[in-house]
Amino acid sequence: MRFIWLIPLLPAAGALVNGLFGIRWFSRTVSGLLACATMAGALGLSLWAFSELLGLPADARVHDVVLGHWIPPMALQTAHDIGMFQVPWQFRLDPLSGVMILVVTGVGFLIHVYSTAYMKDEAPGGYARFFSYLNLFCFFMLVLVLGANFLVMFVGWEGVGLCSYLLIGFWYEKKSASDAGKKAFITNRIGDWGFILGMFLVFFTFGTLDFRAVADAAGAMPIESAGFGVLSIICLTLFIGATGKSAQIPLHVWLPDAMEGPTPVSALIHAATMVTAGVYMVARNAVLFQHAPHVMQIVAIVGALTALMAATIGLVQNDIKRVLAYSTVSQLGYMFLATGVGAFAAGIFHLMTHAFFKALLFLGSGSVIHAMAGEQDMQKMGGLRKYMPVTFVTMMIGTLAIAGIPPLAGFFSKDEILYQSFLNNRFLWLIGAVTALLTAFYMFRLILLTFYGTYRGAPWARVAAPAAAMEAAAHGVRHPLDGQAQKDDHEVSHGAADVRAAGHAHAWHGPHESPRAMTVPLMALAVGAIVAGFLGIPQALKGANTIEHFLAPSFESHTAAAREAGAGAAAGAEHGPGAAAAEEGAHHLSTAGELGLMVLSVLIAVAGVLAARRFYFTHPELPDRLAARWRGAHALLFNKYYVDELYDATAIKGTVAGGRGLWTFDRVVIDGAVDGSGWLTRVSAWGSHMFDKHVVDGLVNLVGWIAEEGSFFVRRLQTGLVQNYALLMVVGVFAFLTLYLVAR
Amino acid sequence: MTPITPYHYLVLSAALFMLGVIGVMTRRNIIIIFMSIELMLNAVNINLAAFSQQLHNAVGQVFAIFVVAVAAAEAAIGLGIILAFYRNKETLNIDEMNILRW
Amino acid sequence: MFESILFYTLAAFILGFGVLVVTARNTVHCVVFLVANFLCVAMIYVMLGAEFLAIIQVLVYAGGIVVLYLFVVMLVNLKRGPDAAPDRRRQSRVGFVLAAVMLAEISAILVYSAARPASAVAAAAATPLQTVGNTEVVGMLLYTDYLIPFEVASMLLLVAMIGAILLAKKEI
Amino acid sequence: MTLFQNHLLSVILFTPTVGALLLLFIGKERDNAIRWIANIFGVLGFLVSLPLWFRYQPQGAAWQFVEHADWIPAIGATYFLGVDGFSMLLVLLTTLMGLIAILSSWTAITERVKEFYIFMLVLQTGMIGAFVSLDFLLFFLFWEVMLVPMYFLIGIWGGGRRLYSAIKFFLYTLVGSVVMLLGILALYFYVYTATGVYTFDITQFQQLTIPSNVQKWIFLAFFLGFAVKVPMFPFHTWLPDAHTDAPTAGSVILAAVLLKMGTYGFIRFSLPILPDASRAFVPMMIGLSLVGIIYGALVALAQTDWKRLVAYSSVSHMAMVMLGMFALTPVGITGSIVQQLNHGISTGALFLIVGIVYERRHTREISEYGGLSKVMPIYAAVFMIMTMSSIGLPALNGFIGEILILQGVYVVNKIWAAVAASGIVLGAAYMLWLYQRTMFGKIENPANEKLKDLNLREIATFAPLIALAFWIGIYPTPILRRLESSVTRVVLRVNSVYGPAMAKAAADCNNPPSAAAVAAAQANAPAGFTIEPPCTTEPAPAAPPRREGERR
Repeated sequence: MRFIWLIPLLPAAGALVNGLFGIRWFSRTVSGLLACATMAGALGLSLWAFSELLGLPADARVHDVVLGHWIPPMALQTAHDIGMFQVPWQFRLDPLSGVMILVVTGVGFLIHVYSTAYMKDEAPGGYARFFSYLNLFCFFMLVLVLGANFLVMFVGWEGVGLCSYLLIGFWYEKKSASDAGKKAFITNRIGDWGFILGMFLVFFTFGTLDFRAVADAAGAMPIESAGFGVLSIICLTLFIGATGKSAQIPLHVWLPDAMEGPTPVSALIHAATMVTAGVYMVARNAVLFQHAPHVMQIVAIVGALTALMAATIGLVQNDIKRVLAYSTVSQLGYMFLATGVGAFAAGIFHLMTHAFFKALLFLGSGSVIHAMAGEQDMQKMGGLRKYMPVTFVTMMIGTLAIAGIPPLAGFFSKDEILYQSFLNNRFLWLIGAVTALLTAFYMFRLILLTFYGTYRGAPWARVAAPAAAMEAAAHGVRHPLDGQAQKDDHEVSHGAADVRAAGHAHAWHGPHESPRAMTVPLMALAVGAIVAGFLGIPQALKGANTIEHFLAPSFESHTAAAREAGAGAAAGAEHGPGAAAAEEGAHHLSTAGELGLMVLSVLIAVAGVLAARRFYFTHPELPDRLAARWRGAHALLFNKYYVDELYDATAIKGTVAGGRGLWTFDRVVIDGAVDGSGWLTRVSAWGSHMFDKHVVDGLVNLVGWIAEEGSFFVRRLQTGLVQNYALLMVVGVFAFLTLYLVAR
Repeated sequence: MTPITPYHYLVLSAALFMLGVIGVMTRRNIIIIFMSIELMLNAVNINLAAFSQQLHNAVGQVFAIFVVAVAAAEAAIGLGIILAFYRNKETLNIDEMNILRW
Repeated sequence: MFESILFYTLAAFILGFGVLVVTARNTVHCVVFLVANFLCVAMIYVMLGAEFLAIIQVLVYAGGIVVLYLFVVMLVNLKRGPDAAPDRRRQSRVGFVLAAVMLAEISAILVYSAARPASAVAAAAATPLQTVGNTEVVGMLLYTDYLIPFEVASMLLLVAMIGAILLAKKEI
Repeated sequence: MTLFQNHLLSVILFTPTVGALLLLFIGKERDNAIRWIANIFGVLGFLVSLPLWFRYQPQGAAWQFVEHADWIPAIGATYFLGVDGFSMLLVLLTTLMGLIAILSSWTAITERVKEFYIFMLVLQTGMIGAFVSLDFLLFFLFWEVMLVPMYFLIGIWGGGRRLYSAIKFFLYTLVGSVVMLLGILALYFYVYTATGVYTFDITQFQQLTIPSNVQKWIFLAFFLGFAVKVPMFPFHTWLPDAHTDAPTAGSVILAAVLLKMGTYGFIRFSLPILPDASRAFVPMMIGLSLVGIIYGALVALAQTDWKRLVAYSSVSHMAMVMLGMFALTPVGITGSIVQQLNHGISTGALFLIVGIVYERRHTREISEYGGLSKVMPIYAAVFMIMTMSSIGLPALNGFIGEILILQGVYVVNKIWAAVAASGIVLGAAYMLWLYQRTMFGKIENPANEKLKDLNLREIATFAPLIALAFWIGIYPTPILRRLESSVTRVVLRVNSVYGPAMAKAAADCNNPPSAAAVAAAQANAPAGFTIEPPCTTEPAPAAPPRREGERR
């Protein structure tokens, strides 16, 4: 385990090599292989490290690696005394980060493999660039989850934001893509503003930035149930950071736009890993949050509202990726709901299962889009079941999982969340349940619109004309490296967001199953979506809820006293002072009650599925009638509650207008003052010049004039004749002699 | 007849000097003006020699020798200038050496 | 007595040649009169006991400088007479008168002082004449007390020589 | 070699001058020979300054590489050179940026080549001189020496309203420095009345106790001189003009080094010499800095001229530097210094980046560009790295500076830090918008279709900057260690709260951790990494070297 620092560094090396050399010189195969190999290596190392972690006793599953100083110690005032501000390059492997690295490297590896086929039509340079970014992303994500203190985590935190920016704007020639990237980055930065302020307050309060030390110190502090104390402020600011990264209200606006990126990117970054960083961060600081119950409440409410809002928007979207994007936002809301009610393990559990099925769904949708040559509008699909069976089956598994149909993964994790929120707050549970209903509905809407019914898309040439094929081939030969240009053609012809390369535009033979490199990851993820849930079978179902017990040490403070207390008690029954607090607040339900809730949530899911079937399969005219009847509501949902418009009209326009206004101010007032003083100087210079010329110089000239006029006579003496001068000399001598004679 | 005293020599020298002055002031030929200057220098030398004899001190003669040296230098330079001037102006008239005027 | 006769004769020659130098029309004549004048002055030096100075006078003045004048006179070879166009602003008559008056004044001063000789002059006159030769005395002085002025004078001559060459050369 | 050993600073200082003198003897029309010689002297100037880095002892004396000689004994002015960690880093920055600026001008300057390089080299001497002078009069001399070549660089080789900008730059700075000179003289005569010695020795000034009302007036005088140079809001308007109209090399030097003169002045003179006044003026300084951060960023958002945008970003970043400095905490001041280096690196690089396309297209209007990523991929990558460095992405240099500054400020006042941190958001906004407008999208302007990507020489100008950006971002410890003693000295003067803590750290330093602890730490460390002992803090600063033989 001393080599866990190699886990992030392997993808970094891949990114570096691909970025420096690949873009120029590597073929597609080489750069794809390189990227996949580094990810495979990282996955292998992660598995090894994880197995070693499992081999340790349950309460000692922590391993730290310090690479050296990042910021050496410097004296700095803290709340209590003068402490030392110092940040080491330190990585920490504990159960929480162990789960996360497996998710990141596992899903990441599959998506890398998938991308080798998906991005095949990119030019080699773009291909290498894509894999370089993707690898870089994995590096930063791994740094994020392995970082042992806030600042190292922040490296990953910002780094994944950068990669997200780069990958969303991967097809940078499209304005919408680069706009979306910029929007994502800046929105994230607003969240980061909160994050760093929280981080500063953490240092100011605790004198350290190390997660473990902070948790231990916070664990010793009283729970701030009465009001907003310092811990609450820390948690609130950190949560602002989390809302930015995990697309929660009010900073959720960037995630749907982020679908401008290639689909594997959406799967990896905007579904499985990066967007869950906020959840991870909250879970990482579980002890802090447990000591700030009011903030926990806020987290839960924000999460629930986000889940509900995104789900309602998802109901009416027609873009397949947008539906999934809102679904992601909604599921992230679930995770925050879980953390907000104190069920950190459930949140992480859902994070993990979600990573599997949402990545699966995205990749499946990518496969569909691939098959439809870039088409993303579900209205123009339908009946694809028979063309692409593997994609259909795997996506169906994913959909069932997200809808919460047992025994798939989503059922266990979602049910755990609902159960925990029921314990905490019935109203939140209600929102969660409604969201579950909506989720099942819109997901099956997606499946039904896409795979069932009749094909509604563009027609295709059933038999490719040989001439067209030859022309395409010739085109390919003529512009072997000109992927971008061909893509442009394609984009024009389809107007879709996820544009694919030219091959399809010229020789599209209709929807078809995707190549092996794409279907195999789909199948692998489908397996994950099925079995991942078994890690957390609740005790009510005679399960062990393995993952909760495994993760528990990461959510407790580890002061020596607490650890001893924890070791003595039965596993999970009594946590450290921090975790205990959350437990104490909750009232346990009987096993029967828990089972009842479970049945209820299954029923809800089934109800959603059936409703979707009625609306989009048996009575396809219903949605339009409803939309017509509730036109206002439909427009509101379709336009995403006009949040984008609101932000654009206030914050963005306001800032830009403020900038313009200040620039005018700068030019007119401040620079005006400078130029004005320059002008004043020049005016006074002119004035004194005039004074000088006419008065002072006038006097001088007067003297000169007098002298000149007076000397006009005297100058006659200056005849220029040497002898005249001699004569004058003699006159002088004569005068002296005469004087001598007279005076003596 | 009174014996010859230094005063005789001084009167002689004064007269010679005044001759030189008259020459300088009345002649227009630069060469002659120069020669008048030589006369004046000789007058001075007579003066020096007379005082040397009266005071029994040879320093006066030493000075006279220096005067001779300076006169030689002056003659050399002055005549050089005359030549240069003549080459430019084709004349030796001092009245035409008047470009120094105001 | 002999001394008086000699002095007056020489004085007359000196002044006579001086007048001729100043008044002669022909430049060459001027030069010749100048030589005569110089020779007479040299004899005055001999009378004053300054033999070395007399030799110098003959050698340098009469032999060197005057020859220089002659050369220049030959070289310039005037085509139009310098006195052709007198400048009326020169007032040479005033100079003439002025010189005469000044001579009178100086003579008056001298006569006046001769009537009442200063004591210092009288005291100096009382001391005996030099016992060694005149040339030796002058040489001693020149090469001991007045060595530096002597060297400076030689520098001056050198500079004058170079300057004269530079000035007289047609093209440098 | 002893000359090199004992007079290292003089060698560094005058190497560019020698180059300039040598250039005087090269024929005007032999452009390539001139370029070669100038570049060689640029490299040489950098090489001779490198020993500073290696031979500087972080735990050593306060002032190192000291040189001392009489200059004007009658008024007590001396030729007194020496560096501490802070000025050493700035000297290195100067020599490096000078080298890069000279290298970047190879094809950009085609007229009056000889004069251009001579001015560049003279400018370099001026800048180095200001950083290494420990005599206030000598400092002022070099301070003014910098002005003249810069004036000509802008006025002759600039573009746009270059004469207006050059004169504005010159006069503005001159007004500031004249007032500063008044301050210097006031200090000088005050020291004379207090001690009876005429001296300009900065090391002595830094130990004086001056009545606080006197301090305030001198502080204000210094403030005007330095604030114009930084430039702080509202004295900043010369900067966008000068930057915009200067030639690329001029902008680079201006941004990378000249602006640091102001902040250097504050840290070297205002804080340690006038501690009471510095404390008293904290609200004003912080207020102006906060306004500057937000204001600069917002105005940058409104720019349509590429260079002007970067110039306004400079205003914002330098305000950040001032903010950290006047937090008066060790972390804040360290961050402020690091951020000065960062600003030199990233803004210098950004100006180089503008210069590259300006040389090819002769326009700076952002709307003229777009889609350059496609034709200039390497350029786009470099620009991306420097954009990220400028907006403070972690693991790049800008982050270290910003985080130290903000953390240093936060412990003093949370609101200040919150406001300043919002400047980072705006920073991302204007930089990314700029990047999008220039690099992304389709090429719509046909003039951009044939643009050439970076050539080897241009890559060579960027390579050191990129390497430095990553180095400072990932492993800033060597730099921070070299800064410790300087920062400690300043903080002890101005903020005595930290006295005991620093003394304790020094004590810890003398009692190294037990062998067992070290072994335990080492056991956890991965192979190939060594755990450094926690002792890095400099002991209480040693008294500056007294001058032998006090002269009147």
